[in-house]
Amino acid sequence: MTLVWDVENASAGYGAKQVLFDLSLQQAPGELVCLLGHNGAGKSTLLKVLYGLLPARGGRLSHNGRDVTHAGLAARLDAGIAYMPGGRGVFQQLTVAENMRLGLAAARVPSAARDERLEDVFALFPILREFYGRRAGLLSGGQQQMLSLGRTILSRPTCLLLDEPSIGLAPKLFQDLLATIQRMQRQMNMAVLLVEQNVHEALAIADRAYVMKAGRMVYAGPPSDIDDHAKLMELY
Amino acid sequence: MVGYILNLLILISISGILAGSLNFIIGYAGIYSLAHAAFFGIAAYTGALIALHVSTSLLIAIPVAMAICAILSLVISLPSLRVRGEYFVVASLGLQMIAFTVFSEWTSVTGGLGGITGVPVATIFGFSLRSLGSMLAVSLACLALVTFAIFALVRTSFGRNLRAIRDNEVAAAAFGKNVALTKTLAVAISSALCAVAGVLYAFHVSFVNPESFTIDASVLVMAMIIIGGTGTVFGPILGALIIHLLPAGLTYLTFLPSRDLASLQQIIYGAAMVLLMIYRPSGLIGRANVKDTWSK
Amino acid sequence: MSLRGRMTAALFAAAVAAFATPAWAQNYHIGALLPNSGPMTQFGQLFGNGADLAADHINADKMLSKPFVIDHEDSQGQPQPAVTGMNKLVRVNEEPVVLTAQSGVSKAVAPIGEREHVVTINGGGVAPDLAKLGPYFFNVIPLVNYEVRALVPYLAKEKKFKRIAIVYVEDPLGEACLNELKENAPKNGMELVGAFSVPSTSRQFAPIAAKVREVKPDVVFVAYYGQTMVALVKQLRDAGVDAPFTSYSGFDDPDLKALPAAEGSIYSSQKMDWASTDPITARFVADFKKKYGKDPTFYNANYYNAVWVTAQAMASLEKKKQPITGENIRNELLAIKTFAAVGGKMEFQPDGTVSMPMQINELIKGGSKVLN
Amino acid sequence: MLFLQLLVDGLQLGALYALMAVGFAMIFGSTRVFHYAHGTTYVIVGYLFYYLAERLHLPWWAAGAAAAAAGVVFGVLLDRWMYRPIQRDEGSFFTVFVASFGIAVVAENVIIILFGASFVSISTPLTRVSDIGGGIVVSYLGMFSVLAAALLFVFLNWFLDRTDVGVALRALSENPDLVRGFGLNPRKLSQYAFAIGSLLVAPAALVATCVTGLTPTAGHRVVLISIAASIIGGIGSLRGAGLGGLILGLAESLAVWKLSTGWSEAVAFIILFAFILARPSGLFGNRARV
Repeated sequence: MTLVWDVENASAGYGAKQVLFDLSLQQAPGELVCLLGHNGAGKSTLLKVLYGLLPARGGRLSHNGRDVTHAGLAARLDAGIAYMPGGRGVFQQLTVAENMRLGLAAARVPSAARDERLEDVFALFPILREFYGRRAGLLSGGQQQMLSLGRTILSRPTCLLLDEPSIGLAPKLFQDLLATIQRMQRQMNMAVLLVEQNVHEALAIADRAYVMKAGRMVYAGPPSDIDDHAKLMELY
Repeated sequence: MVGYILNLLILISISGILAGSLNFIIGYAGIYSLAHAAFFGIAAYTGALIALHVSTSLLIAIPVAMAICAILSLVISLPSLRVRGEYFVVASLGLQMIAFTVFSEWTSVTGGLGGITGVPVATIFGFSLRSLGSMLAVSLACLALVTFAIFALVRTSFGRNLRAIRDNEVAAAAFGKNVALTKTLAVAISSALCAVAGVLYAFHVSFVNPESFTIDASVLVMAMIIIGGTGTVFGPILGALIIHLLPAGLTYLTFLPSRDLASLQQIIYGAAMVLLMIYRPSGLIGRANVKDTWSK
Repeated sequence: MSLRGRMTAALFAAAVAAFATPAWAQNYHIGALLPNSGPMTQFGQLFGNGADLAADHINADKMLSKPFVIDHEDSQGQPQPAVTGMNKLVRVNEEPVVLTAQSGVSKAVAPIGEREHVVTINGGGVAPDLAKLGPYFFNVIPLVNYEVRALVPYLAKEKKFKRIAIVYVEDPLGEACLNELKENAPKNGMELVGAFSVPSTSRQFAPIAAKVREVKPDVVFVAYYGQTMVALVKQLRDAGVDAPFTSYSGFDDPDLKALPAAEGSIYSSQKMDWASTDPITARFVADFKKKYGKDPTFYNANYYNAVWVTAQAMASLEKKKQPITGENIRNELLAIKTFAAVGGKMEFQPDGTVSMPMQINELIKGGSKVLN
Repeated sequence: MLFLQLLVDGLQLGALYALMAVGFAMIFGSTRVFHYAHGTTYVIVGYLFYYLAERLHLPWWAAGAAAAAAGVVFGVLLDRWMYRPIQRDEGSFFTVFVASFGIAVVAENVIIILFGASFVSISTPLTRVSDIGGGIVVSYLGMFSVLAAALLFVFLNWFLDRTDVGVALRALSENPDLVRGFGLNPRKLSQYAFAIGSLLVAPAALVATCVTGLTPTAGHRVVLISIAASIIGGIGSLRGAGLGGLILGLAESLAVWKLSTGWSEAVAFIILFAFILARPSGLFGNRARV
């Protein structure tokens, strides 16, 4: 079986500061993997390296059997990788429609196919159809996250990188969002790599889990093994 | 011959003061002002008017000009400091434009485009600075004093606050630093130090008119510290040296066609600015790792 | 290399460069501090051409015992570069005489000339405040006051203009024109119907044109200089100002002569009869055409004259076996007082200005003709 | 009557100012490049137009189109070969600015060597005014200025609202990092910004070559006006920059209605100063982001 991600000994950093050290990570197709760790452990950095926002300084990234270590953003989008940034993931000054349009443009979806893609997203997030013409900055935090996630799947990715979708969400809304993510993963057979702070909720839906500490992998295995406070604390 | 070198050295000292005072806010506080020539001009006019109507003593002209520049900088910079980063640059550029208009239109005080002529020779403790040597000695002393003042200032807690603001304004504010007050003070100090250069300039050239205080002058000072290296004590002085020696040196390249010599000079000078910015943006003696503090 | 090492090296390089100048003693030198770059470049070339031609003639005539050389420095038309250039000419090259131009530059360098006893000669600026720049400052061009006084009666009597408006730059030159007009127009039975100042940085004159049209003048005096005057004339004409233009000698500008909008304009200048048989003028005109392939202008002639009278003073000093210093040249210029020069006799006043007869010209297609 | 005439003149001037300012604001807003050489683009377009039309006697439309195209190429090449390398290594806003200024100095002096320092202008009867009734006079080129500005603004509106690139450029001005997060290439986008921004300065350059004449140093003023208009309109707002330009043009013209003509330039700066003091974020500006 070809792995969606096969990362070997990746390292990366900003300027003189190294953030990731000799990381390895594997993900199977359709698998929901969650990536845990403290703030500053390097989880978001790893997602950026996978998506191509930050170059890997060492190691090898293999996606669906192809070496993408030095591939550009566009090539990775074409390969089916999509990324939902942490924090504010939508353009506040643009309308919902315009945010979606940029998602379609980035994925180079021809105009004839655009309506169909939009319908897919509306099916998952009906609220976006309702607020289609509204400025994204006027949406609530939860709605903005839905827009951000909806935008991400416009390219019909086979591999989704999610950076803390829970930020700014009330617990109830977050539960809903996770449910949606899980549904998407099942329906579209997407591999999802989820970076999360809400450990228990994330572990509940994950097929497998990784834990990072200070830029290194300290655990890889089934979520059930670490879904226990004491064990997790040990790793953290 | 000696006179020529002395004259050049005086101009370099004055530019060194100017560049040093600008470096104080750019290099240590991260405030990119393009209005420095405006304050230089205000000081030069103040110096010229005091010399003509009150006293030729540098010990009177310099403190008065420093006070006026500091006060004006407070009035003008307070609202501008409300905007940050690039926005401040643009706002300061606007101030520079206005200052030039005032210099050239407020004829009753500034003499308009004709300027103020016949500024008398400066004196200090009653000693006349008629000779270039004595003028140079005073200019160098001022340069040393200003440089030392900046050197000392950035090592106080005020200086540390400035650098904290430069590196991360939000964090500095979160730590309870009064960002607006610190920045305003920094601009006032910088303007006051710049006034020293303005007064010396007015006395040395003995002629003041608006054309010396244009946006080009502001950019030239900026170029000095960028070429020399921001946030360093001697970078601005080195930059002033280079900017003055480059055109002076070029005039000795006699093989260049004379008709276009002036234009060629400017071309070399402009190209040098471009190439330096591309290949050595931290300046000739800049900090080794400027990335963290310079990038947005 | 340490910082101090670098700075020492740079200084040393500058000093070497500065000292590596040719031996000066073999030649006589004077300096020319003209706008060779910047917005006044066009004039800098006019000035320089005239001066260079005079040097050619002086050497050809062997007027002096040593070759005569003019060292050019660029003033950029601005005070600060001018002061630097002046210092170089005066303190490095030790020139006894420096040619200059324009009010701003002249005012900036005159104090240096006075301090160092260097004769400074202006042949281009006509602002009245150039008369007050000290004992070492000479003008070989009549200042604008004299021009307006000669021009206004002609406009009133010969052209029968009744209503005159002025568009002027806010500087000593523009204000002098305005004041002379205020005084002289009523004396000659003309009414000054409007005075419109132009900020020195402005390039957009349509609003001024609207104001000028509003006062319906018979003739419009433009008191400006350089390229901006060209733009001003063109834009006023384009924007519907149909009255003829009139101006001072600054109008004698090749760009204006090439400008259709300026055709028919009347302007004053010092008297200059190019067709004169006077040998100095005839030789100047012929050789100028030969050397530069075009007709000379007043400016060429003025700088020719500036150099010419300087060399005469030097020759006279040589004869008297006196050293060629700025101080001696100054005294000699005032002692000789009257010179035969291009365009006729030139007489220095004790204040360093020159009085010359005036003439009125009209711009015609591609050139100018003398009206009186 | 005078007022109406001044209003008409001010509109023509303001239309061109608006275009220059929007071009500058577009580049500054979406790329954060303080494009001082915007004025150089103006000068290059103008001189090339002059050279092609007046010296090579090309038909005016061909000369104008070629000159405008050259301006676009100049802007894009500067972005690619100068601003990008600097921003990649250093990212300093000011380094970019100084380099841009250096380019302006170089270009200015190359033009002086090639064409001389004095005015060049194209003589055309189109600059002569004719009476459109009531003593109000307008030239064909004046009408062209207003028309060109109107058409370009309609185009710009359409482009920014209805095309992928236009929307992406607005996104770029809001948050360049997020643009990459979306998988778009900010570098490519910034080339579009430079192309369009440079194109917008072309009409002003073409008209100026005929109406006011052109000097190698004219570029500085273009930048000053653009910056002033951007401040008045609010930095980051294209609509604001356009309106700012229009206000400056109108103010420059209308100032002489009651005041002495000497005030026409200063009034623009006084408005600018008032904005800096009272409303530094301009008409439409967001408060500066941290």
